[in-house]
Amino acid sequence: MSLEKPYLDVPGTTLFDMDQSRQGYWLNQFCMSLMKPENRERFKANQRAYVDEWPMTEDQKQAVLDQDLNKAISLGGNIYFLAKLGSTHGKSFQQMAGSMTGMTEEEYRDMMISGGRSIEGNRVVGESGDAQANRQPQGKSRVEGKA
Amino acid sequence: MSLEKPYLDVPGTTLFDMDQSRQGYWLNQFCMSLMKPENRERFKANQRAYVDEWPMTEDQKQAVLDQDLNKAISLGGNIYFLAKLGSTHGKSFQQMAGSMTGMTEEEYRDMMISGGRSIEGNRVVGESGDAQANRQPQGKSRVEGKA
Amino acid sequence: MAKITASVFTSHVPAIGAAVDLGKTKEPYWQPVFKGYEYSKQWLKDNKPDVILLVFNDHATAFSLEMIPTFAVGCAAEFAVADEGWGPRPVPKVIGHPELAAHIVQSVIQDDFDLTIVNKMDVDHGLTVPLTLMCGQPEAWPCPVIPIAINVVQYPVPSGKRCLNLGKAIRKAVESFDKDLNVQIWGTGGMSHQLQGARAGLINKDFDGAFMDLMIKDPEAQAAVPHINYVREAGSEGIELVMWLTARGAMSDLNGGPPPTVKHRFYHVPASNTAVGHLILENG
Amino acid sequence: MAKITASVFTSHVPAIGAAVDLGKTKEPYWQPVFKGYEYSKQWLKDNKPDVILLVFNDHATAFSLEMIPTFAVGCAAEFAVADEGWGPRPVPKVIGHPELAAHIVQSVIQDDFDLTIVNKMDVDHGLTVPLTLMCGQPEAWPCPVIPIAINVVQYPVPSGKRCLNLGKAIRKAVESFDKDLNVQIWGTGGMSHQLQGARAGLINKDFDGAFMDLMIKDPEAQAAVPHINYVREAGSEGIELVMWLTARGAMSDLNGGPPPTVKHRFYHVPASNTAVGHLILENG
Ligand SMILES: [Fe+3]
Ligand SMILES: [Fe+3]
Repeated sequence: MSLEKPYLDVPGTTLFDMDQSRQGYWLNQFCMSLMKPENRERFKANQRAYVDEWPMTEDQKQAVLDQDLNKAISLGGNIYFLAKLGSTHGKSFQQMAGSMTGMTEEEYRDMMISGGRSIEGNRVVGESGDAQANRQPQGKSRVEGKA
Repeated sequence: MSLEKPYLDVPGTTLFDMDQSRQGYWLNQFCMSLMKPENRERFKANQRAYVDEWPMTEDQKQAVLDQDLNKAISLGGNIYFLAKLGSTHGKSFQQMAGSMTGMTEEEYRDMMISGGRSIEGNRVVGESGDAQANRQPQGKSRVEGKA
Repeated sequence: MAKITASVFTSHVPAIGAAVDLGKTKEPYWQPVFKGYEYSKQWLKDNKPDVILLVFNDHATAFSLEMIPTFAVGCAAEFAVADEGWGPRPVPKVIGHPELAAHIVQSVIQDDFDLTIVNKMDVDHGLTVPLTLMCGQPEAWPCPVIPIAINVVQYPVPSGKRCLNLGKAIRKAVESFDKDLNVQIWGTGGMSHQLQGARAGLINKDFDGAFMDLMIKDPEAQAAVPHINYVREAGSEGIELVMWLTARGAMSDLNGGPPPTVKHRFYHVPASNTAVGHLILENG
Repeated sequence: MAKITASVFTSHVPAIGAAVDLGKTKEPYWQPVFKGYEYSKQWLKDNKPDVILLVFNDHATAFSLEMIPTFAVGCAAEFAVADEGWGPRPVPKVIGHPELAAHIVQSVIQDDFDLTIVNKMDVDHGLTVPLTLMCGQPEAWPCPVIPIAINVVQYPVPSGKRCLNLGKAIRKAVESFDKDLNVQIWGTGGMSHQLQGARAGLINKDFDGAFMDLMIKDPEAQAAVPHINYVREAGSEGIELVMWLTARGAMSDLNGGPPPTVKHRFYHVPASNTAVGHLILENG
């Protein structure tokens, strides 16, 4: 596509541009429907049946059912829309954000209390910061995965 | 109010500015509801009951029930919204426009075929054209009224 | 590279759509109107665009009083034909061009126009009547259409100058799109008409003629005309004419190119309450 | 004549609202955040405005993907508190100021900003959390509020320069309103934060500090910074900071007046995922 995208070299980051938005239209509109209490109840009662009411791709539906926010974002989801899915499941914004890093809730919270993730090494793809692709997932899960 | 209104001296004309729009908000939103076939049916079945569902003033409701478009416009209505009321009653735009002049449908149609209403005398309040307040209503109804 | 090759200007009177839909085009009342578009239909066949940018206004159809965008660009894959109170017109649905629309939106917003991005919009007579006039009654419209809606219903409406400059920004956007596309831009609405009050039925042929002259020769001069002149001279609904300036602003001569060629000019009174005006300009 | 007397800048983190609503403000985690606003609450009592113009962004609450306005001005008599998925916050509804809002809309659109007029909008944490931080938990908010929503969610978003210039146009509009009103303008959002992907949790204190310095001393320089710098340096959601520029653009010094007085400055990490920044500037 012909949109200029100077932001593609920012590591671990997907901007919600017009291409993402087009791909994720129904995924995000599904999330909007969860702003109504009656829809949240219906969704929680039978998630598969509820997502099947929406013209999402199967991958998008699976990302919703798995609460896999990274996957959902790669398929056109935006965090402010996806937050409605998280809140339906009783998740805070901090729990949602943390879930995308591979860290445990405690690890992520501790990182924030210690001043947050450093910008050093995380500005451009190919540097050596903790948000770079070759250092995922982060936290204990990584150590355990490697062990 | 503090909006500048250089258009107040145009005869027989009400611009749909922010003040008109605020006054006519529910009148116009009521009209929008008539874009749905089921609402048109409900309205036609019991007009009074239907208008009572809306927080309009009694004057606005009466203008709706009377299909008095001039009155409705003076109370904040806009012609494109009011057109939904007209179409619900099976009226064309020409019938609606004509109804605001006092002319019969035939008189108004003939005026249009002859080239429409002249601009001469109708630019500014106080000139002598046929749209000036002292020459209302127009057409036979005026002649008969005077006779 | 995409390129705007021509602009089409036309009234979009709802009664014209009804006349076609109800098979009344041969009636003496309507014959002269449709005769004025015979050339145009052939011209469009001979100059078939890949995409049409269609500048129009919503008439309290897709936009209620809840949200009123000054400039809105339709970015969806398709747009349904609206039910304006008589049931939807029996015409094809409108297919959009999401890629070009996204590109225009990105370029024009970065050029300091504060667009509203629209992904759901039922389109009313303002958009479908020009298609009917130029295409007749096909099974499908000849190409994708990007709807560009300008608010001319709720005051304050944008100035003529702003509408012209929007056209210039659109042209810049189109020319930076990386696919080869033949793009037309259509400006619709007007001519003189008033649909309300004791002055309903106003027609001002002199104003309309002078407007069309300036649209051809000196659109910058026309763009400087304030709203009150349209309202006073061309009727309260004559303000729709500012939308012609957006299409005109996208032509080459306002961006350093040669003057456009006038392929067709037509004017007739009346269609219902309204004067009908029509122009086709090709870039030189 | 109405007059903008001061500007307030603050983050609008949803977790801050939740902390107040759930009575957690004395917890060690939250204490430092609310301590930073103690001065501000007293200041607002001592400098009670007649109207607040509150610049914020909707977070996929009132605006779905159906329609995304770049700039929207709330002209309604009142605005309900939104249910963002947890039920509405237990805070007072927001009372608007339709007369001043209409005046601003008329002036600013005629000044070539292509606003969307909004008459129905449920307001989310972007608008209510700043009110909570500055007012605590009153029965009713201290004065009417005009919501001014800027799109920073769907790219393309407006440039920092455009946001600053919107502030200038708003100031001009307010000063031409014929009633005596003490008006404050609040810019909200930020500071550095990222809510998505492997880089979630990013905080850049150096960027935030430099941003606040320039907001005080040289907002025109900050307005020239392109989006990509915010995204790269302050996180994908750090782009919200451009909204501070709109409030800053409405201050006197950018329109020939003396520099503003810094009444208060505060910065703290973290609130949930986010750095909290806060400034109060009074016109000199
Ligand atoms: Fe029209
Ligand atoms: Fe925010």
